Amino acid sequence: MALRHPAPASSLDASFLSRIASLKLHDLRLSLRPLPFTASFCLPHRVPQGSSSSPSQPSQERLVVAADALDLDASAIKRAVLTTGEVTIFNTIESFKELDKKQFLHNIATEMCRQIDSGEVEENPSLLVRCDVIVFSDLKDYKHYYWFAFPALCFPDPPTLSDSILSMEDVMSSDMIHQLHIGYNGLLESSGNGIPPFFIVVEDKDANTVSVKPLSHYPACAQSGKQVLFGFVDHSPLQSNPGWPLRNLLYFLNRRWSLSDVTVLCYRDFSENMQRESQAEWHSRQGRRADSDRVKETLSWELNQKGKLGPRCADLAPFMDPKRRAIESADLNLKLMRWRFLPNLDTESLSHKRCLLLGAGTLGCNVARSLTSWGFRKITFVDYGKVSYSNPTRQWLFEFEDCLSLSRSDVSLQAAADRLSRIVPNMEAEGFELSIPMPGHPVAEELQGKVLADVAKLADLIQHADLIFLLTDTRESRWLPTLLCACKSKPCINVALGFDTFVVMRHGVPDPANATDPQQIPSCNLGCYFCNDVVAPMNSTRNRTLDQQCTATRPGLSPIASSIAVEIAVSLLHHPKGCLAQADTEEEQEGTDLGILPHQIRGFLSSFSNVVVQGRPFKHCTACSAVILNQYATRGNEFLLRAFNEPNFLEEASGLTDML
Amino acid sequence: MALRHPAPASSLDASFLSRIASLKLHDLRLSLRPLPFTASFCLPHRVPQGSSSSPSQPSQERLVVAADALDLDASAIKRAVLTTGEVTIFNTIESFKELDKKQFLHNIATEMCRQIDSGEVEENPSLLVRCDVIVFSDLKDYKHYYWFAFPALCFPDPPTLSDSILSMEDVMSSDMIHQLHIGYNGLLESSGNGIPPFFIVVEDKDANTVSVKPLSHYPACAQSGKQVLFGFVDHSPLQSNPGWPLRNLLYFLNRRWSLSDVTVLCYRDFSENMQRESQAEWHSRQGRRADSDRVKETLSWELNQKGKLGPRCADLAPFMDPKRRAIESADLNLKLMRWRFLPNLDTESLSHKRCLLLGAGTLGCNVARSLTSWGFRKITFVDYGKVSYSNPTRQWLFEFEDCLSLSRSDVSLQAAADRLSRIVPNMEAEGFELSIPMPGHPVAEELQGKVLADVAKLADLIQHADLIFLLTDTRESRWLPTLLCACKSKPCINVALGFDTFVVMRHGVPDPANATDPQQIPSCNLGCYFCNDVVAPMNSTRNRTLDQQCTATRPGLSPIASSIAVEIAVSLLHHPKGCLAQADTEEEQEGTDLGILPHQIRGFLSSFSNVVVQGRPFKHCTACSAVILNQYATRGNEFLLRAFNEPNFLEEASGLTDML
Amino acid sequence: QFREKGVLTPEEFVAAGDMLVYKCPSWSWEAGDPSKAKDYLPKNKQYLITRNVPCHQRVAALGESVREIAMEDAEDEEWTYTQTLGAAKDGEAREIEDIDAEEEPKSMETSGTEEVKAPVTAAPESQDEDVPDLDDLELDEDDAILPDDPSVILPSPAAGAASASSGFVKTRSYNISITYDKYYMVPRMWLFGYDEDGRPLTHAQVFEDMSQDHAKRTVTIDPHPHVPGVSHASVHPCKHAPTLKRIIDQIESGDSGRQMRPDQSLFLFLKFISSIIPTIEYDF
Amino acid sequence: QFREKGVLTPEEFVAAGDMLVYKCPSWSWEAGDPSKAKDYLPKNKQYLITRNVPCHQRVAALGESVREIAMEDAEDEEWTYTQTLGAAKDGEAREIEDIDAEEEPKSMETSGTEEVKAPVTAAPESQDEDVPDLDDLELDEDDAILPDDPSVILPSPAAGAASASSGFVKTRSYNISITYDKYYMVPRMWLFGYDEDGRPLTHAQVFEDMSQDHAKRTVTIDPHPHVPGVSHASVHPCKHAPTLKRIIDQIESGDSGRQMRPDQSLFLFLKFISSIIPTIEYDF
Ligand SMILES: [Zn+2]
Ligand SMILES: [Zn+2]
Repeated sequence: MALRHPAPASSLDASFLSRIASLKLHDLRLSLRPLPFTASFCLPHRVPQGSSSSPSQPSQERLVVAADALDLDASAIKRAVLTTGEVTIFNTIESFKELDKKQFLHNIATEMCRQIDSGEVEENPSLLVRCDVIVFSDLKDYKHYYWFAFPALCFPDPPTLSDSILSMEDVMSSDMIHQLHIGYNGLLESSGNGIPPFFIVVEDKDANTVSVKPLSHYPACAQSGKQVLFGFVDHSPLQSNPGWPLRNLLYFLNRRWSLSDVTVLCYRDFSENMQRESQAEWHSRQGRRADSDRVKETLSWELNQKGKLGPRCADLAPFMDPKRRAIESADLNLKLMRWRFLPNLDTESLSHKRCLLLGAGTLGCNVARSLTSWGFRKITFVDYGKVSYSNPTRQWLFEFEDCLSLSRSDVSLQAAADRLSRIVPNMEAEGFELSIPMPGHPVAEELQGKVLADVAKLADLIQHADLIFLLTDTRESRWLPTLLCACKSKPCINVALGFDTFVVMRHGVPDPANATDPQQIPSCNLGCYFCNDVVAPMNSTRNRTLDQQCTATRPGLSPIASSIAVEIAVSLLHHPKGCLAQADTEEEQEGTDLGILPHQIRGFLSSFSNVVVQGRPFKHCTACSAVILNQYATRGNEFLLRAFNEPNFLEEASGLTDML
Repeated sequence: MALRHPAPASSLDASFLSRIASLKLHDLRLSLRPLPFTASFCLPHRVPQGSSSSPSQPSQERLVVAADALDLDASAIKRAVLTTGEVTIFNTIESFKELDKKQFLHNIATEMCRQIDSGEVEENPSLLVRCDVIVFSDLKDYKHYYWFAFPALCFPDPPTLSDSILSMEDVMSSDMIHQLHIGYNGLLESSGNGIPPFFIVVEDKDANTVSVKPLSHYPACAQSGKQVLFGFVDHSPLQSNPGWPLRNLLYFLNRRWSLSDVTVLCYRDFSENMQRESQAEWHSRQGRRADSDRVKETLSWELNQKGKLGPRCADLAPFMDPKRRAIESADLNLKLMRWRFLPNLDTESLSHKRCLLLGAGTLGCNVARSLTSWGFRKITFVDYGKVSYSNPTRQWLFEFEDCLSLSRSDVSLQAAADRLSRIVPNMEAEGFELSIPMPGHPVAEELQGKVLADVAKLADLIQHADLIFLLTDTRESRWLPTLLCACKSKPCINVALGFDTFVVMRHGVPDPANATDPQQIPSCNLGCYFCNDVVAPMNSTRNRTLDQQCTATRPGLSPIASSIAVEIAVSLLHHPKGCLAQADTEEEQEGTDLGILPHQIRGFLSSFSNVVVQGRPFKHCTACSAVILNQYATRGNEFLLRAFNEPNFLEEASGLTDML
Repeated sequence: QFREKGVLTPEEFVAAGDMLVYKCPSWSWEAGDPSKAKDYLPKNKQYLITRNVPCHQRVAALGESVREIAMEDAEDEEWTYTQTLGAAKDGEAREIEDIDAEEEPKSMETSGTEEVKAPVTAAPESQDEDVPDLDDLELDEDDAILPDDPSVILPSPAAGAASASSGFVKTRSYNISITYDKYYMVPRMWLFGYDEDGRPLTHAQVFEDMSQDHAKRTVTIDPHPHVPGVSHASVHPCKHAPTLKRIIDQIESGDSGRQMRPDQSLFLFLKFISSIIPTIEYDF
Repeated sequence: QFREKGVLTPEEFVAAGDMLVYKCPSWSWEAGDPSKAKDYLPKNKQYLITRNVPCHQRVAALGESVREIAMEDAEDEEWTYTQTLGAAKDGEAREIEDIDAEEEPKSMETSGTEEVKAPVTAAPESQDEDVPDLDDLELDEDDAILPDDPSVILPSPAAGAASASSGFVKTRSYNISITYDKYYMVPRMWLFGYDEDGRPLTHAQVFEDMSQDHAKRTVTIDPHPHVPGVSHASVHPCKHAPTLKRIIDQIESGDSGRQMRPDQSLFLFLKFISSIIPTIEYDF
């Protein structure tokens, strides 16, 4: 009678697929390296009671691949029979399809034969119960194609059952059965790495004793002339049909020890608790010598739901928490950049950098959008009074409905931050209404308290930011932030637009390590926005016509300048020296993986050209020179108030007046 | 007894301010040229009956400035006493404030004196009842600051009333009064240009006749020795106080004709209908000779609501139709570009150009955003199947909530179009789900009908578009649109991204004027995307890994490339030759007001540099060469199907095979 | 179909408008914005307008003097017909006080016993930093231009107040226009108001002059079909036809033998509209 | 406070979990995702799980065999206590048929008289162009790898069907886990189901296995606190404590002198949960 086995079924936790997908995206990327994993045989569940009168039935034997299957240590502690295997994650559906499935299994079988021949199997019998899986994960859509194989080492002719299946009670005394259980539990206790699927039972008929030993003890026991049964932890749901691992055991016994006629004990202990009923049976087996090289793989690939040889597809999209899904999708393109082009790019770290955007107009919106694309998730807006977004066509965060919902054309900054949060849910966006005090805008006596509070708040925001973008629309509003950034050695990216020209620059900063040096100059030897000027910033808002107020610019300018600003910011963050990095020029280029890290880009839309410029710090600069920083350090708010109130104060304080 | 007049009030229709604002934005821009306008005296309304027992009161005399006040022809036909004046629209609130108000009025008075002295006034007496207004319109916020002046020509000492006011009945017989009414109506009929505010009444006591004549007849009548009364259409709400125009009449009479003691008829006919009751009174007036140069302006500037000499402010924002307001705001920045930088830019025409965007992914979103910023309002998306916008961080039209609201990660193109429409309400956005047939993607027999229908639809969309953007993510999907655009001589802007490089190019097109020339080459001698290639496009989607499918690119690339593409498109539309324009190179630059109009820009984000490139058409090009276009023209769909189905067909058809 | 359904053709609307302008010269035809002209109406007769109709009081101040007469209590409770009781005294109220010319009319305090409502101010008095302060724009007191000219009489500041001082008052005023609604085939009324100083009334302020029953239900804020740029308050025309029909029936049944003509329709229309805006009179 | 309020401390939860694992070895402790570990629970005892619990039938098929016993009709009608009548036959149903080894188990047709519900398929069978067709991924029939191996016995396709053919069946199965809810201080149950072929059940399908009274009211879909990535169906814990308290009271009043201990709480909890998901058994 031919030996037949019930087909096993894979049982893949959805969370395992999530894990796989994450691993592929973040770590494996294009690599096809197979990953070892552990699956466990599921303890059969008691058959449920149907409501009808039809007899109830056992369910299919299942191999469970849990979320922690790749964590071999976590699996090892489980009290279950374990299988090992490898998961291979393909890059394309085509390569998944075109994999030579037969060859794939043949390679596994060859490896198993090698493990048999090398003696590894008797040391670790779980090598014989392998399951392997190939996967293609459509990471964009959370669709996973997977296909399990349960590699079977088979004889060209199937083994036969030489005798009918007997119950333990028929061949052993109850005392011996008791000894068997105790011996099995002893084996189980001594093996740390899950329950061994195979073992030997040594029967001493004379002494009326039974002992349970690891498979590796067989040669010695056989030598001693004792009767040896091959034990096998059987999860088959069918009384008369042992589980599929038996096939590989028989092949092993034949190949390794040339055994062709063996007696197998199918141990069916569904509980480790001795109070619970347990079953054990034995089979008599007949086989032939397995050829060393001839392995026949039969139904080793699992059938799909239609009973065909094909993969299954799990669509996990419906199970994703929508917010999490949005967050993951948002990062997808960033992670993909690391697959091929920039393997060393630390995109993760960007999400923790705090970005401070001074100005929430057209530039602010564009910079915020670009930062979001790059994976930044902590964005703080600062603008004065209310942000007007009467113009959603230019301010790319908004829609006109936002304007409708407000009685006036203004909206609080919080709304701008909210909009940003609606792009990706893990965005941490804030808005602060803050009027940046400016030179040339004298502070009325009664407003002095408020203005100094604004200074303090701005200083605090800059102190806690990792990256500051200067996106305001007047020259003089850039002065205080420039001073504060220089003072705190914070990276400041300054963007200014003309009608069809722009400048994007990162300000040089003093090395905080040399902060005590009174004559410190920006250690990277780069100037600030004001270093080119020989007049101090003053009130430029008076008498501005509408086109000047709205800073009429060509629509293409802001997205280009903002994108460049953010690209420079990302390069800066990836440069080992950060904002202390020297500037690359067109001649001298050190740069980062991302390319050059210049000081300034000046762009000209009328000729579609950009120019890389380097500006040196100016020792009489009204914003970043040591003489100014020192006066601020010494006199603090008094210095600032004089700068706001007195028309020529900054020119005198910086030494500009003397120089001219 | 001093002569006193009730203060008049200005009554400015809100729609007049709207009209002013629009004129300023579109036409006047920075110009301070005053605009003449017409206002009309409002026929007094009957006094309403209050519910209380207090006696009811007349309302203030009003001068109405209606929406059509600037349209002098429209005003002229009105049956009302008209005043003329000028509105001056300032560019900044500062210049509005700093205007020398006294000098301003003095200049007007001087002009009025000149008009008196030149005799213009007696020909056109309405020159004597002037109102002038200065305006500053905050176009962004729909706030209008305005201030009326009613220039009064006054004697240093106010005129006095020599007698008490008499009723007509007291001095004229009812027959004469009847004649007066008939005469007045006759004058009214004969004057086309509104009701003249002043006239003369010639009384022949002997003949017991009264006749009404234009003011200009006075000298002749005076010579004849007849008694002449000066008629004045009086809108004063007060029985005993004539309206303010009388002051200027008295000044005129004194200055022009040296009259210092005149009798005035205050004609108060509130109805032109003779059946209705009417009132007429006369006053006796005493005055002195007006100095030719000494004019005293008194309360000529209207008081504001607080009774102070200050302007009023009308905030029209609450009255704007929100959609219209959104539309106007959207255009504001575009209009402002014309104030100073590009006075000749025809931004209006852009809103009528139909843009076809082939591809609605990251590039599609960016291009659509940029087009919207530039004022384009007709945008059609084409993409295949569904547009996935799992990634709102990159696809700048969307928010993650859009993804949530859909059960899958896909959204129909219509939704993309809807989103666009939410930016500005007058957007006409559409989406068509259309799979662009591609070479190397063979068409199954049963799908042939559908594919040819797609070809026909695409051809139709291109036929009706003014501008085509090629924004797909595979090479081969660009082939058919390139062919169709060349075939129809439509401007095609092609954008393609690498990881940190991009190319933006406009395809050369054959001059449709030479369409019959079989050997035609693009008349501007520019190539297409395929002109550089020596292999035909083929299926590139097979075996693409996820990073290739999602075309991993640096986040800054798409906004930059898209903005440049749209800037080039705008330049193209402004070039007199349109898409037939020669390409500007770095050496040879003709360009437009916007700058150069190149053939290609290739951008390199790693060095922040752009290169202007010119590519010549290739006579074996698989997409735009004459040999290909001719075959398509001759064999149509049969040709296309062979191109889709047969791997080497295009290379053979174009002659590439022979060449290599 | 005027008598049958209460609707008008465009031609009938023009005829009725001509009649209104003839009888009530404060009304006039307007061409409106040429780009918005309807081709089914003559170019210069696109809509009717009367300007600066004074409105002394808010509806709430009318109090008990307004009696609401429900025209019909069944089916259509949308429309109620409001009559101002004081209207009967129309003729006798035309007393205009002379004022002594020597008396300085500088007093601006309100007097009298009537309730003077605090004006709902819509002016942008907010202290936003970017909004120029109106006070800043005023001329200095010591400027050469003197604000007090003895030749000028200033108005009393508000309705019902200071009747003794100057003899004439500042009031709210309305521009009332009537357009033709093609869809409902009826006239449609539009209101745009100005406060005592000529500043536009907000829609909330306009609602103060409406019968509260209607303000929320039938008055809508819409762009004017012929005047671009500013939205107007309007009585929605969806119920006009049946209501006009009912008024016609009422009149014809009361005065047997009398038949209403379409060219009289606007008088009926104004009568009906007066129930909605009881405090202004525009039918003269 | 277990007996007073029906709530558990984290320590009591761990003790109850240890008891459950000892008595019912199909349950085990899990560590879960380390980044999601709660510090008030031992590192390796974050939550309890039992896997692959078969579920042969949909709740609707239970029909009359389910008797709902309202535990209390006042105050708290949220909870009803459902008992499967068939549960009494528990012991006697363990008959497993031998099959003739020669008999080819190829028949896949469903047989039997029971209503076989059309499976609610959640598989992505849609014909989107960009979704690879699963059929395309199957191996060709003429491939060298033969699908029919005489050594393999295939299962019957669905519950209750073809009992004669192979003797074992494919069923839906559930992973059931119990976490500790710190806020409500009660255990909380989570379900994740798989269909007969191991594909995840959609939430709509999971609802088919719930008492319909509860499916809509107390079952929510939430991210699992220890398993990232996939949301699970869960019985919301807001009413757990009062309900447990009532069960405790009932038991203690019926069996005088008996006092429930906190470490027995999970058995009570499972009993109570069984009213919500009547078709699966998990308390062994
Ligand atoms: Zn500097
Ligand atoms: Zn070409």
